[in-house]
Amino acid sequence: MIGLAIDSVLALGIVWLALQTVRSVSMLQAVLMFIVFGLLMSLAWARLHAPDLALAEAAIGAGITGALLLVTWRRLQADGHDPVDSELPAQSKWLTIPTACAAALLIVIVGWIALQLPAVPGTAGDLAWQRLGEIGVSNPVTGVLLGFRAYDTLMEMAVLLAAWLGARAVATTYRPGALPGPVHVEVPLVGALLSLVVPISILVAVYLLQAGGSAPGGAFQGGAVLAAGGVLLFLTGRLEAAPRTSGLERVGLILGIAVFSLMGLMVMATGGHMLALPGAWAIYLVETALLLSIALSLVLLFAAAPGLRRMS
Amino acid sequence: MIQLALSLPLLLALACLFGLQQRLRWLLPAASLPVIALAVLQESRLELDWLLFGLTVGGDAANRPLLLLLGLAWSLAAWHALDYIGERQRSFWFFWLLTLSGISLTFLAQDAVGFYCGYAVMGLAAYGLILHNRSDDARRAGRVYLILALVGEVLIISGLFQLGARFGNFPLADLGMLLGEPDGFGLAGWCLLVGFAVKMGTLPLHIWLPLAHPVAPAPASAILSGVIVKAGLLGWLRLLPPEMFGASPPVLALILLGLTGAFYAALMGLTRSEPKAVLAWSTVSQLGLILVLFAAASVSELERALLLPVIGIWVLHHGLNKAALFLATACAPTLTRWRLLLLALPALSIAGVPLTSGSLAKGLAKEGITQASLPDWTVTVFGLSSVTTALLLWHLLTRLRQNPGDARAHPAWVILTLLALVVPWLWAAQLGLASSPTLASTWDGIWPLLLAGAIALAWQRSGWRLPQWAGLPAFTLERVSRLKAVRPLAFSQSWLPRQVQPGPALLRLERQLARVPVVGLGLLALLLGLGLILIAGT
Amino acid sequence: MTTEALVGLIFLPLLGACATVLPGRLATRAGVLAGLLPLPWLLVVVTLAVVQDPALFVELGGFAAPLGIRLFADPLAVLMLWMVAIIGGLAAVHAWFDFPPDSPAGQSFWPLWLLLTSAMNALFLSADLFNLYVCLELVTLTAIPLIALAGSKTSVRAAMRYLLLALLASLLYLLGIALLYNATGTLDLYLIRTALTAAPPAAVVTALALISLGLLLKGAVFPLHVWLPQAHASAPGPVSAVLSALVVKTAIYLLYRLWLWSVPAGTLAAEHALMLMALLGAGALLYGGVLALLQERLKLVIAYSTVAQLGYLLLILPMAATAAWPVAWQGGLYQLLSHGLAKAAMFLAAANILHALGSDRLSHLRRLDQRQPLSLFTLAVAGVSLMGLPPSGGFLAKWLLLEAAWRSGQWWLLAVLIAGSLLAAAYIFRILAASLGRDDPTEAQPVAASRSIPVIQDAAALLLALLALGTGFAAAPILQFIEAGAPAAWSTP
Amino acid sequence: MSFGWQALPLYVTLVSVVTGILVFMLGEQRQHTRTALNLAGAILKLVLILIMLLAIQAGATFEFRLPLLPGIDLLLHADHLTMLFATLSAALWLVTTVYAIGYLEQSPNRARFFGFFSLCVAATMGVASAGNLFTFFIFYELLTLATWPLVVHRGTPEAFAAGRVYLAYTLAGGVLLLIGLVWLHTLAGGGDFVVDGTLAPIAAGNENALRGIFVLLMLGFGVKAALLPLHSWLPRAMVAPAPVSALLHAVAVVKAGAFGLVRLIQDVFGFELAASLGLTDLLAWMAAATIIYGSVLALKQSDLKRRLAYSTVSQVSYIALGIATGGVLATVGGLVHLVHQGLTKITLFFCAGNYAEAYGVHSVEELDGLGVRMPVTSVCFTLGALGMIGVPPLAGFVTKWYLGAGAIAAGAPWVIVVLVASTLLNAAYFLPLVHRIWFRPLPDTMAERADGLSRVRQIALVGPTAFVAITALAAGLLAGVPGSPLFWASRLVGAEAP
Amino acid sequence: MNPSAVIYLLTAAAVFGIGLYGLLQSRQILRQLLSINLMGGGIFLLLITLGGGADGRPDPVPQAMVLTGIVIAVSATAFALALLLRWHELSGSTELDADAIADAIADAVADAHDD
Repeated sequence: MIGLAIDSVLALGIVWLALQTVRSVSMLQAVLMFIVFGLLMSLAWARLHAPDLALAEAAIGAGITGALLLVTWRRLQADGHDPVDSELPAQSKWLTIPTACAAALLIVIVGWIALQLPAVPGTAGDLAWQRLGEIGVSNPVTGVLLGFRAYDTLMEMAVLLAAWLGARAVATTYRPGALPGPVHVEVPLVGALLSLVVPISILVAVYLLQAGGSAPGGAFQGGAVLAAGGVLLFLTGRLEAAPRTSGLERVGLILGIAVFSLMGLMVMATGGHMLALPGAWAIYLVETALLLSIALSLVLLFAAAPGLRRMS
Repeated sequence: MIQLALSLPLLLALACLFGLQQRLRWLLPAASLPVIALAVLQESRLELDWLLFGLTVGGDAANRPLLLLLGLAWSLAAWHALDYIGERQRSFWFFWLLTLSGISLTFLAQDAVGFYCGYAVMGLAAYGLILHNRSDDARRAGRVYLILALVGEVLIISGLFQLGARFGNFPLADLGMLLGEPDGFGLAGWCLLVGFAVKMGTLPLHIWLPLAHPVAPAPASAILSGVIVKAGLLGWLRLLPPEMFGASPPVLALILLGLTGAFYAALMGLTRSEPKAVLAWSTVSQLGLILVLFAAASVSELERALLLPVIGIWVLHHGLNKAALFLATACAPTLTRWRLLLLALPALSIAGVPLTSGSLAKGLAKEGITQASLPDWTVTVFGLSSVTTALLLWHLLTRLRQNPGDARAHPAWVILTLLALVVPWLWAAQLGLASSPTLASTWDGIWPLLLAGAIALAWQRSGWRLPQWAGLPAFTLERVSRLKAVRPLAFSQSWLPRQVQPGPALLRLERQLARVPVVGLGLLALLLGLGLILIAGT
Repeated sequence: MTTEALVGLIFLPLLGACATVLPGRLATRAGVLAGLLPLPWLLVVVTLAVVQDPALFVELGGFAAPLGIRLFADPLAVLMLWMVAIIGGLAAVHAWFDFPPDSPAGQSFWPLWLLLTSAMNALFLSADLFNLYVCLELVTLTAIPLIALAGSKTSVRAAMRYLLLALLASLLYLLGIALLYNATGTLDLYLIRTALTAAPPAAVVTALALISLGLLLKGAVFPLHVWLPQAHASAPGPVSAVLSALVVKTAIYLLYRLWLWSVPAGTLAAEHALMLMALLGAGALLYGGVLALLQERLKLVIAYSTVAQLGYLLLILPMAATAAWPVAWQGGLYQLLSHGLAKAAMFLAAANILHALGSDRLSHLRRLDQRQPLSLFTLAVAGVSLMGLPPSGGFLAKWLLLEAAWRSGQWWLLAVLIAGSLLAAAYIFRILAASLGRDDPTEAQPVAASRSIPVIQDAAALLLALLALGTGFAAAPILQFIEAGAPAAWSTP
Repeated sequence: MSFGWQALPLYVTLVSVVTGILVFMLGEQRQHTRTALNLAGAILKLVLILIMLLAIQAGATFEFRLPLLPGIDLLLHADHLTMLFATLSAALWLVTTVYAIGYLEQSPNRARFFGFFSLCVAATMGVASAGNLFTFFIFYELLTLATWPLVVHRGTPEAFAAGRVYLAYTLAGGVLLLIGLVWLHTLAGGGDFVVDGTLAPIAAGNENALRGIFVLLMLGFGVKAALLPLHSWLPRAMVAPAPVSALLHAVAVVKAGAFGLVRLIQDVFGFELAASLGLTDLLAWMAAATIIYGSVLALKQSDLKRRLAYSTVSQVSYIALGIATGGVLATVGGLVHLVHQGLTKITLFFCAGNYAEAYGVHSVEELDGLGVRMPVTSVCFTLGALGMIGVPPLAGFVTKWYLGAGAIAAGAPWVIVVLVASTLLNAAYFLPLVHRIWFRPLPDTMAERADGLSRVRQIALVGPTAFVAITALAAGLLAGVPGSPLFWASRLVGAEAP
Repeated sequence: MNPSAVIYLLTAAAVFGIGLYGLLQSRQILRQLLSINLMGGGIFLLLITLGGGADGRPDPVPQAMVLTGIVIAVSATAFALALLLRWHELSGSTELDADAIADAIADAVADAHDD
């Protein structure tokens, strides 16, 4: 009963925040609402027995995405005015509200029907539970991500790489040398704080990575946490945008894909199945590479710069 | 010899194209001489496989008198023309020789295609002769001639198509045999009859003749009147075998037409003052008589056999005399009294004065008509025509004296006159048809002349002048030809898309479609559509 | 060997892309060459294998579906892969000069290009609905930066609009998959068929509608085509070529897969849905054609032509329930092939013209036969195929489509096909007419002299055009190959 | 598929293609090389065709077959009909090439011109040697494509407008053809051309379908053959340079349409079947209407080339009329007109080109007295005009003779009326021209002008003109000689040589 | 049926609908991106709810899918933001569809500059 109450409150909060995100006059407010929305979502994931998602949502959905949105908002504001909707004539509501309502209704109906479906025997999920042992990890999500559906994960890394490549391409090609202005604010005690936060974020990341095998966590969550540390460093001016991507960064960016694919190819070359990782050690190895790549990509995306360098 | 007869004019015509006629001037009159040899020879035949669909040429009973006429009249006219026109006139000589080529082929051809081929070439080339002096009158006359000639030719070709469909390129001589059933002839016969009638100046298709002859140079008129018109006759003889019209009424109609033409033309001639116009009408008149002869010869095979030589003699006589008269008109100022007397010879001959070739021809003709089981009045009226002829020629002589030309004297017409006196007799003798004149025949020849003389005297005394009448609507045809052709139903092309018009509106629509909310609406609509369709199916 | 080849098709470009990111002067070159050059050879292996077995599965990681992800190769997939290899390869040859690997532009371009190649290969080989979603996203997220690489305001704007709508489309697709998975418990494209028959129709119907809608939006099907013309027209030449020839086709390809392989035949009034899509195709054909006729810029004409030509691919769908299906299928695929080749050739030629003349306005094209003869020739030859005039692949495609329409008695299809061809002829000849125009004597200064462009760029465009033409003569083996993997016709319920 | 010597029709087609491509590649500047190349290509082609001609006489068969689609082959073969058309186009290509070299001297875009010119000839050769309707269609459309650049060659708005009309008509025609082909294919498969056709066995029960197919195909071919409601592209296309008008609109394009009609009736449906379905009557009436209408419109034209164009509209339909009338004679007439009309009309167009080039003469009124100034051209023009009218012994007469006689034999005497009317109309619009040329005085303005053609151009322009005129003359004059067009046409129909 | 599941189902629907509304209604690209993320959130929620999350028998496959989806969403968002910045830099605008007609003019001008 309490659970239901929590669920209800959570749901109402989520819906309200979503509405605010869309409707608030100030863009900054909208972004902030969205960040809170992400946090509430991660609670919802937890309530829905998806702790991996809760972690990921908190770190990526709310954290990194929020930071990205904020920094973008700030950069857009460079000419001094807050882009808001209210100053502009509204788009035709009579078109959009019915559209949205119809879509929502559709989801409700179909979801309702789906909820009442008889259980289908032998779904992919059932099979995943059954054959988890073959992977060598006990967390079924990690098992799916790096075992049964490792290919998806690999392609997803390619998506991340593509996003970074794309961002770099549009950001730098036509204004070489023009880098985003400093966004950091020098505050007393920041140095001390950072000297604590960054090692912690690394530690958390490493923990999440190793915990991913059996408990909630994994490369994505860990990577996001690590990236958060990087973002902090950037925000506080410990790191700054560089006009070129350094060699190390380049290696780091592709490390995940490269290690993952080469591992898969190696297995295939030695007579196994493509992408069938040979045991837990391989999973951890791959996850480490993924984590580094994810973290680096996210930080670079946040910086909207080709590379980073230590503040001189 | 046949090769020479056919190729010499053609080669000379080609030479003219290159301006060589001055160097070859001595050959120009000689171009038509080889045909004389063909005429004199009994029979000749040559197959030209390589030409068109394969042609056969040669001389036979029907064309030999024509060939003789051609050879004599044409050579002398050419001789005259060398003086009258001069060898420098390239275009004249070109058309002259081309016409000669055409008519040679027409006369010599022994099959349908060859005949038509020559006929068409001749017909078109003669246009150049008529148009020689490029005057407005000449152009008008030329246009009328050309239109009529073309109409005639398409009629002829239509008729030939019908025959050709059945017999291919048939030998002309075999047509009667091929046709077998006389009434199997039908439309083709009428086409051919009318088609050749154009050239024969048969009423009412004669209108080009009085227009063309006065404007053409005298030598050209001479051969037009003397020779070319006879090609039509040959066409009839060749392509309209006897009995083709089955019963007698058509024959009778033809005879009536011919006689009407003979009298009408003579009367029309009396209203003209220009000597060449008078002569032209005389030709029309004479051709009417020839039509009568032809009609009589069409009654049956028998009449054809009987009258064919007569027609030949008539043609020979008329052609030579008429050519002589035309050539003489070119020498009008030089006509002294004696020369005028000499000139009276061909005129009298045409009028049928005894001892002349005219009396020979007319005598034979009347004899033939009488035997052809035609109504009696035919012969009478035929004889009466001599009166009008005589009147007309008398009118000519008086006009000639009053209409001095500007040319020099030339002996060609004199020679022709003499030939006209002698050759038909010789020809008749060769055929065994010449007979010494009897009293009856003499009287037959004399009384029309006397009657005509009386009328002429009376007329002169009375001082009455015939009204100038334009005659049958010669110029109407010309006017029709100048009418704007039927206003064509020009297909409007405005329906073709020059530029797609709704463009701007569409572009605006496209801009609207590109807006995100509109995309959303589209999505919703499609979603609903798809959903409804699918749900309807469940 | 086949497995390795299939895997190589995806992973070689992927690793090549990684290599191009790596530091070092030679890394980019090596990455590009290693990522693209072996593809045809691998394809030969795959093709030979598919000839033997027209339904080739490879289980990744050794996990059978529905648990694991399978790769699937059949003639359709192989055809698409060949198009990627040939069109992508020749476009890459063309791009080699505009984006030299050593230059900053090349550094941006080549990793994205290789990723795009890898993504398309993966997409055409994937048998898993969710994996396809990832592939679609990868395709989108590599294609859009490539558009924006042109750097112009128009291109960035077009990229932005494309991105927003593509994300929307992906979400619709994802939503559909979410429903499907729950209704069937599987994500495998080829296993789902049997599961769907048992599943409750309402969920399935909505899922199908959502997925189709997402794909229609991604495939720029009228009236959802709005993002395409500007995006394709403002992209760099080789990118335009690949976008029009391949990228939009990925969505159509998935539509085919979904409706012809996954949906149980004759159920759910599916033929009505297919009819609706065919109507959209007809609308695309006419609307795109007319708009192409109204454009003033060469690349926009070509882009709208893509909108129109995609219509053909949808037109075949309603014939799945008729006896004419085998012919229609052959026609559809041949259209896919010949349009891809021809369209890529046109875009490359247009890029050459733009490069040489500094403008691609139709009014600036006059005397093109003097200034850019090869480009004009390419346009003309490719245009012949687009118009569906013989002898060309486009003609054979149109012939097959017409025959299918006739056999199936769908007269309106016949009319649409004809109208589409005529419109195509109109806009192609409009280009050619503009190119043959002479200088306006009233104009003060004649058109500027053209810059010279590398002959290889011309050759790449021309080669594609000639291939489009050549498909007009090599149909027999290709069609025979296609036929082996044709989806079964739907028997009318 | 065999690439041996049996594939000679393919090679003959390719000769022109290769010539065209090489000409394109040579570029604008290398004039002498281009001239040599053009001539070499044309001569090589002619030689190959003559070899084929001899070989066919000796009983050889030629065939090149390439499967395109299941059940549909690209088939190039050589039968008598092929040779009739191919020889004509190859010979005239050579002549026109010489003419065009002279005509276009100093004008821009010659590489383009000659390139497309060769491609056109290639397409024509393909049309001639196509062994089935599908192949025929391919080359037929190719012809449309290759001709269009020549129509708009001058690059003027007028030229483009004409090009647009040309395309609108020909592409629409192509569409009709395509639909008809598809229909036929679904009904009967893609049969090869066989004398008397292959459709008779399936005719029962499919009469209306066959009628529909025939009408579609007939209209499709009719566009190029300029049958009545579909003709108006032709006069407009006269904005093209004279060699184009001459070869393409007198020989290649319109003949392709007419040739298609011949194939349709002779080798697809078979005359018997077409006649039994009442289709030949339809075609015959359409052709007849075209003949008259074209002639009447020609009367109205004051532009010389437009008058010639309407004359073409009229004359080309003789072919259709002959074929549709049926029977041995009329068929021979129609077929032989394919050649005769080509020779005659090309003569006229060459002459028109000569007049235009030498003295800028474009309209009928300006022809006055030109016979003196340009005797050879004028003689050729006269010959051409008379040939068109059908004056014996020129080629036109042979046609008319066979057509007329054939019509009677086939029981269609009304055709005679058409022939007669047409002959008169032909005379009405051609003879005034001849009259003007020879019998009108040269206007004073013209008299002062110096000779309009350079020596070289005179040879290059007048030479071919005279050659085709003489050929046209010979085709009529020597119609009975073995090897003449009439001889071939007769062989084709299986009739006795004349 | 689990009431929590119903609640989350409705929430998912609402969030998706709101997101869609925001996407279609907003002129600001940034807000549109927010909306797209909202829609994604809605879908993820639906996926997990349906995947039995509310019943305590979580299906790992949807969870893995959502995890992948989140990463893809952040990647796409990051790239979109970069593109937005670029657009802002080029046009000074933060909107895409300011005015359809004005767009046409702007495009034409931009084209002219491209030339």
